[in-house]
Amino acid sequence: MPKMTMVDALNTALHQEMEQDDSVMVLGEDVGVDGGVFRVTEGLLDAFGEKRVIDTPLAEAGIVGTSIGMAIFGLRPVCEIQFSGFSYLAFHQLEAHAARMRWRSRGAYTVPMVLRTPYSGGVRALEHHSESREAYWAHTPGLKMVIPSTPRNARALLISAIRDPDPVIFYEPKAVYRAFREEVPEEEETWPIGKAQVVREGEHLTMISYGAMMRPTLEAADKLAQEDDVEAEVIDVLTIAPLDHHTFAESAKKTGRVVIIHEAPRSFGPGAEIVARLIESSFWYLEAPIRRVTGYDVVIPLFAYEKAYLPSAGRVLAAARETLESPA
Amino acid sequence: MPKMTMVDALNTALHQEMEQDDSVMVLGEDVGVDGGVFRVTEGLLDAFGEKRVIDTPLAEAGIVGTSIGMAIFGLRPVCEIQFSGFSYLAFHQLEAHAARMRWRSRGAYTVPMVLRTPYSGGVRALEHHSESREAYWAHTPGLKMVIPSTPRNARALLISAIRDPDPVIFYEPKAVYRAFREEVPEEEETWPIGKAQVVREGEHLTMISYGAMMRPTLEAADKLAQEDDVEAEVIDVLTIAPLDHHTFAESAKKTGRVVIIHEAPRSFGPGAEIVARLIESSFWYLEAPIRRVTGYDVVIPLFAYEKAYLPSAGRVLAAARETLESPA
Amino acid sequence: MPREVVDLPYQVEYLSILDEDGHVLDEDLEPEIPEDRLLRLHRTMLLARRFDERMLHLQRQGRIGTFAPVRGQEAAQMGIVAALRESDWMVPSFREQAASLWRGQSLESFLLAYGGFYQGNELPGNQMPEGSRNLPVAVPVGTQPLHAVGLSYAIQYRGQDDVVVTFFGDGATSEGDFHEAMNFAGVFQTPTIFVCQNNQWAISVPRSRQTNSETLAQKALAYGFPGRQVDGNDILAVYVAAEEAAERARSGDGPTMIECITYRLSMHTTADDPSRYREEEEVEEWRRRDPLPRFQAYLKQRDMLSDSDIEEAEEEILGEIQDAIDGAEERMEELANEELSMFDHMYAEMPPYLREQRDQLARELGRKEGNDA
Amino acid sequence: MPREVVDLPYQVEYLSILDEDGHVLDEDLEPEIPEDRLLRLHRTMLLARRFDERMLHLQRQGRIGTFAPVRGQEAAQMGIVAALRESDWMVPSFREQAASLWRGQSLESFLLAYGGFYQGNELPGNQMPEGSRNLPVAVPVGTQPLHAVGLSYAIQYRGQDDVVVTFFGDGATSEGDFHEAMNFAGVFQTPTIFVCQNNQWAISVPRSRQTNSETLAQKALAYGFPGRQVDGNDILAVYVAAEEAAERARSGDGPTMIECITYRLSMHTTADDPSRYREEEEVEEWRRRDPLPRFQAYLKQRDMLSDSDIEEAEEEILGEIQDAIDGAEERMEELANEELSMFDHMYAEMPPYLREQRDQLARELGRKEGNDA
Ligand SMILES: Cc1ncc(C[n+]2csc(CCOP(=O)(O)OP(=O)(O)O)c2C)c(N)n1
Ligand SMILES: Cc1ncc(C[n+]2csc(CCOP(=O)(O)OP(=O)(O)O)c2C)c(N)n1
Ligand SMILES: [Mg+2]
Ligand SMILES: [Mg+2]
Repeated sequence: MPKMTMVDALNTALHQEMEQDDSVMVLGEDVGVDGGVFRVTEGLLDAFGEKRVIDTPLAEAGIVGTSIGMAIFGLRPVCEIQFSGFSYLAFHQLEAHAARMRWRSRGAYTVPMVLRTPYSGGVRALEHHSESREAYWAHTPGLKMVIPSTPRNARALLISAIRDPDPVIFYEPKAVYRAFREEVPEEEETWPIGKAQVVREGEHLTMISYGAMMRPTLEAADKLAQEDDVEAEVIDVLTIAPLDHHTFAESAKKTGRVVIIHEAPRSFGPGAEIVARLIESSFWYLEAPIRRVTGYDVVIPLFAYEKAYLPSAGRVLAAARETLESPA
Repeated sequence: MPKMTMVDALNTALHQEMEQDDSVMVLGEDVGVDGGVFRVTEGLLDAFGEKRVIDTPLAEAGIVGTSIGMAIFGLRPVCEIQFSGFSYLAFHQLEAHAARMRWRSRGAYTVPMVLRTPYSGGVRALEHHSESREAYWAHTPGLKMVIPSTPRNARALLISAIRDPDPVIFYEPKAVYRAFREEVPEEEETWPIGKAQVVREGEHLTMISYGAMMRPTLEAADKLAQEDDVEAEVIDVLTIAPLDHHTFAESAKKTGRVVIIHEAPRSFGPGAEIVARLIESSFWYLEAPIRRVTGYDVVIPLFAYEKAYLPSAGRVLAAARETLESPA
Repeated sequence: MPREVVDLPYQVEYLSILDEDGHVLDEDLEPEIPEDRLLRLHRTMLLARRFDERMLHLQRQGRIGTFAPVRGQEAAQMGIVAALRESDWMVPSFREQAASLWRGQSLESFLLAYGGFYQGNELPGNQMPEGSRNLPVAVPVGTQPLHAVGLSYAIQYRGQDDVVVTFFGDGATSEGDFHEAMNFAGVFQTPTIFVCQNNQWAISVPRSRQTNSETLAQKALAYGFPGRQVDGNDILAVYVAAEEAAERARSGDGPTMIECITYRLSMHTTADDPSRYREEEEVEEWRRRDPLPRFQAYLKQRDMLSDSDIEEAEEEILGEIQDAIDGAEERMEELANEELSMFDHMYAEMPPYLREQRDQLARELGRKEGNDA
Repeated sequence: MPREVVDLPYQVEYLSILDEDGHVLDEDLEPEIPEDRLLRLHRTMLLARRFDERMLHLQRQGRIGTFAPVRGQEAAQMGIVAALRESDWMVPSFREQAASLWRGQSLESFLLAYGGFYQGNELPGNQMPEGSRNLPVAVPVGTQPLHAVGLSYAIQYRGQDDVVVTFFGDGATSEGDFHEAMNFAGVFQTPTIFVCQNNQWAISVPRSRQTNSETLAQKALAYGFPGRQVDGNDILAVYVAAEEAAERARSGDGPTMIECITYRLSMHTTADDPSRYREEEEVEEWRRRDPLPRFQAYLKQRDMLSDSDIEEAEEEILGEIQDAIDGAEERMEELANEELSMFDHMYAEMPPYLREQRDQLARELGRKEGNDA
């Protein structure tokens, strides 16, 4: 079992899917000759040629709109937006067309495309390179929204996304890209879109997170076990939309206490929807208010203060302890 | 006190502010000669000339980006996007620049602009003409997001928005535009942005809504009083961001039961944030799960089925009764 | 060298074949279209005209909702699609009723869609029959040409020789997406035909205030491919321009932009009142260039059509339209209670939370269809 | 008439004044710039060059973060701003260090900003001093020209005669916002100068694959205003082109687009490795056209500058840069704990919920500044 970074794992998934299915196309800015600014598409041009691995002009709506046309034809475009902070230039193409073509044509035309884009802070980047605004897409009926957290689930989810018959926005946590390696089995794996994963079992507290925030979350869970004798159940959301609220509910009903962690701004963020679903499903089981540990409602600062902005294991731990202290 | 429709009231506010302040400009598609497709800008061209009332080319990013430049200069542009469903073509200008210019320049350059746009369903319109996606803007740090519900508060809020030193997205419920008349005092009124309004007092239940949904909400509240002997407190949110959660909390602590009503899609919608804030502020006071009565998570249907999509007084009533039935 | 003029190999050509009375201006340019095809074109043009008029009545009576009349632009649309194959793709905006009728869309499907039923997009023979190559209406102005570029890229990738035509208005040329589509097409030399229906108005904004360029056709020069103007009320000229563009595209020579100079004789949509922004004289002037009588005059000169043929066709068409209306209204009644269909076609498979919402609506509607429709 | 060529009054001119060795090609074109201004231009160009080199070292040492080197484009930027007034506005993208230094931005402000401190945008003498007319860096490619259009519309509305210059790259011309900005400027005849720094590359994508048009300048023709090319490594030619455009703009004749033909001699940003996509020979060829030695040769020919002058200036500049670095690093240390400032400047007044979040962060940081900073 080779140990891979998330970049390697994503690259492997692309190679494999392009190999198996000649309708899979890759397009975007600098994805060809340069192999993508994070090298996720490295080697694809050599392997599959410039008809399938397309360096496009610098135009995000152009990339997405062209992908929509290709997908309607029956291809499976996997387009890259260089940073999620630039995906809003294509917002209307996603909202008005990718998300609606199946609906509008009553199933006659479909848009099986994937939009890959790096999100998340913590890599000392320039303005617009560190945002987490997955809630925009999650609030858009017709789109699916996926965020992996490790090399292994990144590969599995990207394969599932490419094979999915509907448009999938695929956020890649760039802080995880090369942060660590994980064993990824040789044989193909997929992970169902729409399914969360319980990655740590526990009975005292439920922690719900995803993407780059899984690391501080798991770190906090370990600390709780070591220092507080508390076993936290940790859920990796994986698919932001459609949200797997049954898995959340099951856990919340068991533990009665929930903390949600994400780096997106708090207000109107993904955490709010998770709270609302839990209230709908599990209100009578809750023993403490659900807490959100999130980015603040400000523009994520340039890198000098990024650490203070991003939820840390310490912040998660503090929120977990407060939640545990609430009277039962 | 003249009785006005919301269109009249908005038109009055624009006339008045343009009269008083020659830095107020109006621009957009068909806002000049045609007076706007809903006639909200009627008469402005004649009164203030084509330098200040500008029929622009058909380009939403162009309208918003130009407004940003004008605002940086020190003008107060009030731009119109013909339907909110087309505002996403300018999403990046709003997210990347309008919302951030003050922050980026550390206060040196500011963007005191208003983006007016009709939203809401219920007027037998074509596709893309009936959306409610206020959550997109509410989740964007740096923007303010306002939705009036009656002629009187529309005039007051539009004046406040124009004078506000920050960018304000101003959604106009087109279903209310000409639906009824209300007395609007001759003298100028403003309403603070960031403040919700308790429009009906009550002690048994809190109903939180805004925009076009205030009417079915108030209708349901009346029915509750008449048929169930229940006094519902009704809160008109008015400003979606920044959200006035203190007003919600005060009411929830009193009633212990809350229903939230909006026509936006449910998942990741404004209701979720209101739930989350209430859980943070008022968890221990709640006697029933908070319920959301919302649009479904689908593309709002063409008009034949729009009525089934939009929350009705009946749906609100049913949710209110369920909430009241929960064991105390 | 100090100050020199850069050599640019461009010019914009204007093409017309019929004069306002339907006389051929230059016989060398007259396309060879078989008589039966010419007559079919006439028949469809007449149908489009009468259907437009009838829809306007229905709208005024509240029997359907808003739509965008096509009156005056029939030749500009039909000349294009008449020059294409069935296997070519069409990517329309929202005013292409004439082109769509030629490409096989049924009258009923229009009536249902403008009646507020998305099922209008489901009927057999409508804009999206099995294997259809007509995309549905795109309301957001200027956003659909990119889909045409993606489709045509895919066609080329698959080694096919179909082409893709996309329609948009003069106003649409101001949108950023138009620019990005033109640029992608130029860079990738896709088999795309960009057809601008320059009908002189974008709601209340006249062509002259939409952009400062002399022609819209010259915009193609910014992307390194040919742009041309054509008299859009002259179906023969439009046909010839489309044929030439299609040939270029099929033989791998890339995209073309065609600016059809035409006029919207009716209102923008049924929600619009053009008297607020344009003079009746202007409309009157363009009425004299109406593409329908012009085409009829041409066919008469060629002895292909007589007044009595026209009368006969008119009568037939009125019947056809009435049947369609009757059918559509019956269908609308049948469909009136199918609200639950709003959950269909959001995704290939309905996710659990949508199923839950659907069940909720079903309960509310007091119906039984909750679980496995 | 049948087939005719539409008369379009356009051509694209290419302008150059200095040859690669700094000789004047045509003395009639040589601009009259006072000697002290020429020498100030040289001094700033040298400063920009050395500062760029030094920032690269700092970045490699991890003392600052990512930035986009300007090397090779100094003349293309400075020739433009040198022809403007102080009261004119500049709307830059993210590579305009040379232009910004000329317009008064301090070295420290760059170091702070690229050091991850937004306070870099607050220092006196930086890009945003009181009454400054330089907008901050715009990272999203092609989105800022619209702000230039809005500013210039406002200038005209207020009856002022300032102009607005906006800088962007060859890649930026592909974005829809570029198109919308050009179109608005053409329609409203705003006093805007669109300066395309065509440095041949947009990260790894060469100019030839960015668009299929022969020149970028010709894109202006699509909007009905003049576009011209200029040798962007020839500061005199750039100056003359900017002067002419500014004159047009000030006298109410509307916008101009200037395409500066130049070259990015360094990497795209410090995160980029250009050896992945371009040949060293190409870079070598352009090094021979380096704008700095060329300008120096010109000044020497005019006996305004000697080798020892240059040496002296070099030495002075190194000291100046070192002082700036020392100052900036000290400032960064001072600022290191001012995280709470992230809540400032989001709105004119901090809304209650932000104040609550700020208090929360303050508690977490264990500091006292919670309530009324
Ligand atoms: C992106 C977008 N903005 C605004 C509108 C509202 N709108 C519908 S049609 C139209 C004018 C279109 O003009 P043109 O492109 O010339 O087409 P025409 O209506 O003349 O056929 C406008 C502004 C829209 N549908 N989409
Ligand atoms: C909207 C947007 N898309 C993508 C990027 C990432 N990016 C930064 S610079 C750049 C290339 C810009 O090329 P060009 O316009 O030629 O300017 P240059 O870098 O050559 O100065 C890209 C793709 C961005 N900053 N903004
Ligand atoms: Mg038009
Ligand atoms: Mg470049």
